[in-house]
Amino acid sequence: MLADPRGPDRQDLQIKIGGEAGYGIKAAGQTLARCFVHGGLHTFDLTEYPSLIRGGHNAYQVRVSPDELYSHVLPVDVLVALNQETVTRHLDELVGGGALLFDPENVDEGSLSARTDICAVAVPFDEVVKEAGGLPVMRNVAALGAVLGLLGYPLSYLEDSLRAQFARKAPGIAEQNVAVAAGGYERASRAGCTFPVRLSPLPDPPKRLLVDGNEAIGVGALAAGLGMYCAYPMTPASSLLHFMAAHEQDAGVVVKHTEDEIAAMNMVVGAAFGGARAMCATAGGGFSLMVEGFGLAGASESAVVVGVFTRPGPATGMPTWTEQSDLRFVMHAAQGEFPRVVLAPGDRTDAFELTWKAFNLADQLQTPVVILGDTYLSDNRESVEPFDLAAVTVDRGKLVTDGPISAHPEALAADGTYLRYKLAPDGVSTRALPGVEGALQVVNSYEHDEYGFGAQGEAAATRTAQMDKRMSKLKLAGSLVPPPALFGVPPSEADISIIVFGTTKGPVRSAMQWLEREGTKVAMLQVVTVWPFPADRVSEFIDTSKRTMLVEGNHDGQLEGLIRQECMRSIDWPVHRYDGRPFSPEQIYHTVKGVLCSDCAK
Amino acid sequence: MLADPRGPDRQDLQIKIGGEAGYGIKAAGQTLARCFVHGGLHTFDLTEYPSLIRGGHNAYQVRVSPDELYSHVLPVDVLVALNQETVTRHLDELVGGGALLFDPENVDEGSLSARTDICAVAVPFDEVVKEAGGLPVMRNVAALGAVLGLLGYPLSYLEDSLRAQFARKAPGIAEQNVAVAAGGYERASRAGCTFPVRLSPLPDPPKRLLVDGNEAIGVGALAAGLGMYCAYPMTPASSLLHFMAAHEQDAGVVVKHTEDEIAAMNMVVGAAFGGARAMCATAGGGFSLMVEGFGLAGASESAVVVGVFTRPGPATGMPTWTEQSDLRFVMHAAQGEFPRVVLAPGDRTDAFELTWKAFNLADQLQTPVVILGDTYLSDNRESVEPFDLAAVTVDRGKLVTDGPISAHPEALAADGTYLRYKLAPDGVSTRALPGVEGALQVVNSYEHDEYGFGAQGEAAATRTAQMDKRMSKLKLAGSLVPPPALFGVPPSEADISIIVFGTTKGPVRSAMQWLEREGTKVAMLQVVTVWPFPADRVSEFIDTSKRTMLVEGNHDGQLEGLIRQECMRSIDWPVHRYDGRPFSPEQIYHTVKGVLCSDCAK
Amino acid sequence: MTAPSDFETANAPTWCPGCGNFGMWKALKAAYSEVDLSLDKLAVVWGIGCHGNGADFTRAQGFHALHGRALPVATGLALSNPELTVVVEMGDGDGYGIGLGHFAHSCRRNIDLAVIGHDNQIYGLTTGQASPTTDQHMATVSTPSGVLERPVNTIGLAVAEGATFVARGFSGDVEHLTGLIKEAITHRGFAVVDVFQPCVTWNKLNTAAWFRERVYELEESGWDATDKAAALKLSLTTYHELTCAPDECRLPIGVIYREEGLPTYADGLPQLVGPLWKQAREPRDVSAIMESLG
Amino acid sequence: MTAPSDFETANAPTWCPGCGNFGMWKALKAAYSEVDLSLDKLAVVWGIGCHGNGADFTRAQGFHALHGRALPVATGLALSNPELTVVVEMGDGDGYGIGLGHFAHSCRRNIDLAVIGHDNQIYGLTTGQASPTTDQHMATVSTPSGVLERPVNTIGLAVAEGATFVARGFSGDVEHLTGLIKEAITHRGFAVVDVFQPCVTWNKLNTAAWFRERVYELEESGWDATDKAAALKLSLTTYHELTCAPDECRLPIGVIYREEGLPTYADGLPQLVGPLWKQAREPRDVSAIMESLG
Ligand SMILES: Cc1ncc(C[n+]2csc(CCOP(=O)(O)OP(=O)(O)O)c2C)c(N)n1
Ligand SMILES: Cc1ncc(C[n+]2csc(CCOP(=O)(O)OP(=O)(O)O)c2C)c(N)n1
Ligand code: SF4
Ligand code: SF4
Ligand SMILES: [Mg+2]
Ligand SMILES: [Mg+2]
Repeated sequence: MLADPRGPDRQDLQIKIGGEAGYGIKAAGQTLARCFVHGGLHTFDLTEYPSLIRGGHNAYQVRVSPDELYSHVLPVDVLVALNQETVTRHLDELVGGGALLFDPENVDEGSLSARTDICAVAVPFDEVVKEAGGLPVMRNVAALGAVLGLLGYPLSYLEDSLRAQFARKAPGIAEQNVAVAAGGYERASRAGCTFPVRLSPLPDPPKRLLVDGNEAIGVGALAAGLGMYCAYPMTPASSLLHFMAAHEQDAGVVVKHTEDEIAAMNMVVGAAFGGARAMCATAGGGFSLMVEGFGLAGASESAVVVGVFTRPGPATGMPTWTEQSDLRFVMHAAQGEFPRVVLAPGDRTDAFELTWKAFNLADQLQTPVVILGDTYLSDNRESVEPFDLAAVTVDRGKLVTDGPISAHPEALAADGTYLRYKLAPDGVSTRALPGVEGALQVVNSYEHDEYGFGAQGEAAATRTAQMDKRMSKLKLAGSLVPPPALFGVPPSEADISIIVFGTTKGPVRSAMQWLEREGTKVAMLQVVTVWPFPADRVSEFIDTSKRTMLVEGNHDGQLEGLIRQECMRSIDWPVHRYDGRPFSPEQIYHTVKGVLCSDCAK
Repeated sequence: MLADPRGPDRQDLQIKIGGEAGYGIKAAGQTLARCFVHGGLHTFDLTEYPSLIRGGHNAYQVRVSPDELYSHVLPVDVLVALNQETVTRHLDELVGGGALLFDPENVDEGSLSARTDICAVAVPFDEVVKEAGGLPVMRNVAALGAVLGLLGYPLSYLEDSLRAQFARKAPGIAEQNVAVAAGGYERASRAGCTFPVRLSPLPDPPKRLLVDGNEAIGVGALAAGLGMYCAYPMTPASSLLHFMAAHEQDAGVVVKHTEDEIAAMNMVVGAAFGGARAMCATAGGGFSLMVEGFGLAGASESAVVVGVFTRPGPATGMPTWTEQSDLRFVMHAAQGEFPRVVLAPGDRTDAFELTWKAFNLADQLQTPVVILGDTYLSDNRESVEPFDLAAVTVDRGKLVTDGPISAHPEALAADGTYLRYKLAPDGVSTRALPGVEGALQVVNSYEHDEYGFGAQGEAAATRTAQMDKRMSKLKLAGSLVPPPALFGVPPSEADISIIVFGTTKGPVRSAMQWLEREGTKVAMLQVVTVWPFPADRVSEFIDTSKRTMLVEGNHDGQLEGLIRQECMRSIDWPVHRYDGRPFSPEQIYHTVKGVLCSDCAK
Repeated sequence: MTAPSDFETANAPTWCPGCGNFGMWKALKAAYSEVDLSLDKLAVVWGIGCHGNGADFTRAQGFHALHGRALPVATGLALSNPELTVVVEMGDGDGYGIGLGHFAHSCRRNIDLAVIGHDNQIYGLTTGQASPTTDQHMATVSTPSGVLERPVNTIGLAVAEGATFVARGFSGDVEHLTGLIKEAITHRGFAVVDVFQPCVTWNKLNTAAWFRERVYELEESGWDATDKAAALKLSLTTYHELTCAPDECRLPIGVIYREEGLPTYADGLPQLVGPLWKQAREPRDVSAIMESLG
Repeated sequence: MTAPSDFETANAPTWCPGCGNFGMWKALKAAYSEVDLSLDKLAVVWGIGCHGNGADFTRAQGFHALHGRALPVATGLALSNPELTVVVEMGDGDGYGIGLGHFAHSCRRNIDLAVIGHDNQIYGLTTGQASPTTDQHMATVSTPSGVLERPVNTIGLAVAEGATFVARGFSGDVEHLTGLIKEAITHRGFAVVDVFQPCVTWNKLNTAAWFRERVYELEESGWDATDKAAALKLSLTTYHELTCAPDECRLPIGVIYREEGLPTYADGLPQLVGPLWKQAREPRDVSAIMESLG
């Protein structure tokens, strides 16, 4: 077993709760994270579950630290086994000196005998529940109480959380839960396990959010003035639909669970035509069905935002796991050529920011903007500073919403006819909404002339003019999109320079903390806007680097291919992963160490 | 106006017939071509029509020569104007010394006055029809007779063709047509226009085919043992559906016009599971809807052949025109990663050969194979040597069609269980059809284990093993697929080296004839298999070239990007076209001349 | 007051002479003008097919969408701005073939749309393949041995799936058709008018003359359009067979089913208080929503 | 002679305890064994959903297809080898939602398939969103203010579009359901059995107890399953509303419509003389076809 890069002075601690699918493991883990965040600590969650409602195994991890966290880690410091399978699967992950909380009714103590190096604490959860006068479903609450008891973390955070959760609906139930939690706390606190890390709430905890990627995207979209959200459920995008639906009334958004993804995409195009800020989101499989409508958005110059959250493919693949294998797919999806923007958030704060910006870009460019995420982003919660709502702007580009079109002479032909697709140096025509007086138009899926007529679009000159008009938006896009983000030292000073896109950012940042502590200098470039590709910036990064590494969660090296294509530069050390699991910071740490070790010939 | 590169000694001649859509222009042109081919001459047709049934303008060109032809040319030597619009649109295209056949009833003679350099022949087609006792619809036949009369080409070829066409259905009608043709012939032969080129039938004409790309693909697929063809009509793929449907009974193929392209793709996957050689074909827009099912074929390891015939996009685009803009789309279509083969025929003979080979590749690799064509290939007829049917082979790869599976121990687990997805060094498992005794299986869209079970596919090791198994087929594919084809001189001897894929081959070959005649040495590399990409061969071609040019019918430089990505080499002179029109050999000829001219600094 | 010609662009229709689309075009313009729709507020969404070429001829807020996808586009549009009148024109291949799923689901939705089906029982634009409403056994280029499927029962499907206004028209009877289209536009909810629209070029069977011999007006027969079970039963006679003789084969035209007073889809959206672009004039205050996360 | 257990793999079902899929699973195995299907020749195609997890549990020639696309895969399979018995299992979201177009068109086709709908009126696998058969007004995570659409009338749609065997089953009555599945398998043509399959986890309304209070067996009421108009009318009572009280809301189970003796789709294909792999044992002689080109 490789050494734990967190080292002996580590400030962080990871807790894992495992049990049968369908028994609220995820909810329990989230409650635990909430207790820490309310105490001013940082958390990073990781959920693992099969594509089954029950009968499978679920696990939820919470990493917690007084310092900022960027990802999960591999080792587990506290393992909570609600069933035998948790022990079978995860006991190995427990660090030496770690603690196991288990229910002796469900777990065979014999199966623990190999781990004499851990502190195994038996807590009969059902008994705790019964003693406290709770209901059988409160077993997980007993376990949560026990975790806090074990860690010596004040129970009050859990009590508050339970009360907040149940207070409105069922105050009686809240108090039963509190009693059960206290019972678990008390049993475990007596166990006397000692930990290298002691977690204490801060005296004056800052207000932080505990959000997953879909919530961050949801808040970003709502802040941007989203008017219509259409989706067909698909893991890991479904929870964004639930989020939107939950807020349809208070935010005033039309949310439509459509009959399929084809309808979702086309409806969003229709809503954008009507003037709404409109968005749909799905996983790669649903996007497969959106491809034709996505092209419609391109041809018709519709301002739409499309979330594509990757899970491992091909086809149904591994619905609840993660991957970064849809990059080239979203870049090249749909017949023909049209401009598109692809933004790849690396964490939840990125997700919020890039989402509201995506709406501005879609309106400014009148073309589809993709937010390319993945399961690691969508599903896992992270504690973050409250989003900077004050920074949000709404820029609808060249849009006429009301009044007579005659007030906008730049949009008219010499004879006063409104021209929806009027040629313009930057490729963007003035867009008048239906209902604007005198602004008749044909928004067209066919090639078309400036008015929008299809038959006229077949003339070679008209076609070329409209293609050039549309494609020239990519140049404008280049000046509007978020640039790549540099982390760590400048590449010229770095021992190794790492390029990433999307959520690989987190594990690399975690690894960088450890590497920097050991004196290894690392530069990381996050390609935030994947298309149009920031070729100059990436080329410069590579050219000023000693050695380059590229970390991406796919088989083919999709970003690598793009760098070769756009920058004509190769990467020294490409690193891939495609088993459905996210990169761990340990994998990156050890790979970097391997690359840099004196006896490794390049 | 640029000089006509065909030069004064040219042996070829191009005839264009124009008239209103819906009045059989295309059929007339095809009959004309048939007359020449039956006389042992070579022809190359080009059809131009809008996406309308009537009310638009149609034009059909036949280029004819005693020498082999690879493409159309721009200038027209004989223009047949069935209406005024033909004159308005096409009179300019007529070469000096060329002939115009027109109907004075429909065409204003004043509109011809600018062209004193042509031989304008008035033939009142309706009158000719009436005189011969024909029906009004036979107007085009009168025009065809007139063309042959003008050229002094024996009328008998047209008579035979008309008789063959109508003999079975209506012998009376056949003779009326013959009389009408004779009337037209007689009128025009009196006109006494002289041509630089004199077309005579060969005394002992070889048997040649006159086929368009879809017919060539159809014959290739039938020869390969196609069992099921599913499609939803879409220009320019529709005629392949019609071809298959016309032969469903005599060839014994199940042909299904499905409710949409989603059904077509999934049905083909189902048919492949059942053991049929199965194919679907569509344009890029239909392929957009097939994307998810295409990924299913990849995940389930289904041996299917998919034709994607590009027309200009995005979206509905320009339905009846041509483009090469779906290359990256088919390469990256569908979520996740899986092996695929993309073959790009350059002409009709390629189309035949690559199609039957596609079926072998699909079976040998158990993965989808794309035939990437375009409108220029699908719609236009070319005279070609009869296809080499004797060369066709059927190789179904590791397929067990009947008998007990126990006779195939290599396909079984240690306990005798059949393993559909058994790991194999070349990535290809033995595939047993449903019905094979004892060979139970789950063919799965989920990631799966060797048997095919989905839940087991979620284990990291199983996933990685199955991904590696599937992706390793690309290596095997590399050894099976058709290599690039070299034309002209070797690149080291060439003044210019041109890279193409698909139908750009033809115009470049035509241009090469002219350039070679003038002493310019040209090497052309046709990338026949676009994926897996023949990086070594292309790199070598580039490295041994003096200067490189790449000719592709799209905006973005899709093949160019692929070369940059796979070969890390750039192209000196990329040439693009995206106005829906095919490349003309003249464009290529003049571009090459421009590049090579002494005062052009690179 | 708008005139029918106000709804015409400068482009002359390119349909084949004699095409049933001309009659429909006339009826549509007449209906628009008689309902007195404002050009600015009339939005028309087309699918792809010969019918869709109408996008070039119609002066309105037009959207020429994808083949089979007019309904979702129209749905998004209608929900994005409740002030618009949204009409959908679709083909039989388009709306009842590739787009049948959207059609059936839209029927359930009672969204306020007027849906006009150009039902020529053939794929016109792609040169004469069988459509989902082509008569069983008819030979076409894609089905030379005859269509093996039964045709889609469009009326039955619309009624069964909950459409609240279902009618059948005939392009050869422009006045009657104009009336149906007007009713469809003014009906609150999802209104379908499926129109027999002879294709003179590819469908040599179901010609205008053929229909003229067979259609009868329901209004004249005292039909009760509020009886759902009866409408379903009648739907079994609203499509026909290859061999159907004029006297045995009576094809009803008129309003087959009508259900008034039901809430529309938009009625169920209290948040839809006006055009949605008004939601995006400035950033929305999401502080409360954001603060609830944690 | 096969036993029900012959159709089981070593994988234990992972459905939630109490899920209606268990009853369906029992009925399916019983039907397979009672019809005495050979394991080698029984092909089962699943869509994606909880129901589709049956692919891991069922010993047969299995194809776990895409969400909503089981029918086209099954159609291709059935036509590629007429010697197979092909069963389709699909979910309500799967088969009547995203796949509704295929379902309706398949009904028209009379292809020889037995289609079993796991109709739990909810999206099970994706955690409880509204399905196309969810009762109107029911609140779910995707429709917290209640479903605004009417549910799909699956039975009415199947009958209207030409399915030749249409039945409704209930997973809580395994014996009755077994009989329906047997009939569907042995029926020549397109047979649909839509099954009420309570989802204990996400659909707290339409529970087994709820159905038990409401279902009645058509067989016992002397139902004439050959009357198409009557079947359409009955279809209006085969789906229900949120508030439906046990006594007003009687839900028929049994065979609702049956049309025997019609040619199947394959009957219309004289070229389909056996499994199509036999066509591809060696190159086909296409010289005559090739020579006709020119
Ligand atoms: C996805 C897709 N598939 C196929 C086509 C080609 N296509 C255009 S129109 C049409 C059918 C037209 O038939 P119908 O809808 O009945 O309209 P009509 O021409 O008869 O008015 C087809 C198949 C397309 N545009 N898009
Ligand atoms: C194209 C596509 N969209 C979405 C999904 C996600 N998905 C999987 S199962 C399912 C719905 C399941 O509901 P249902 O069909 O009723 O089956 P049940 O789980 O209730 O048996 C969805 C939306 C998918 N697999 N593919
Ligand atoms: S092809 Fe048919 S439907 Fe199309 S315009 Fe001509 S007559 Fe009308
Ligand atoms: S979620 Fe519902 S349908 Fe799925 S297994 Fe559980 S009870 Fe059954
Ligand atoms: Mg039609
Ligand atoms: Mg369901």
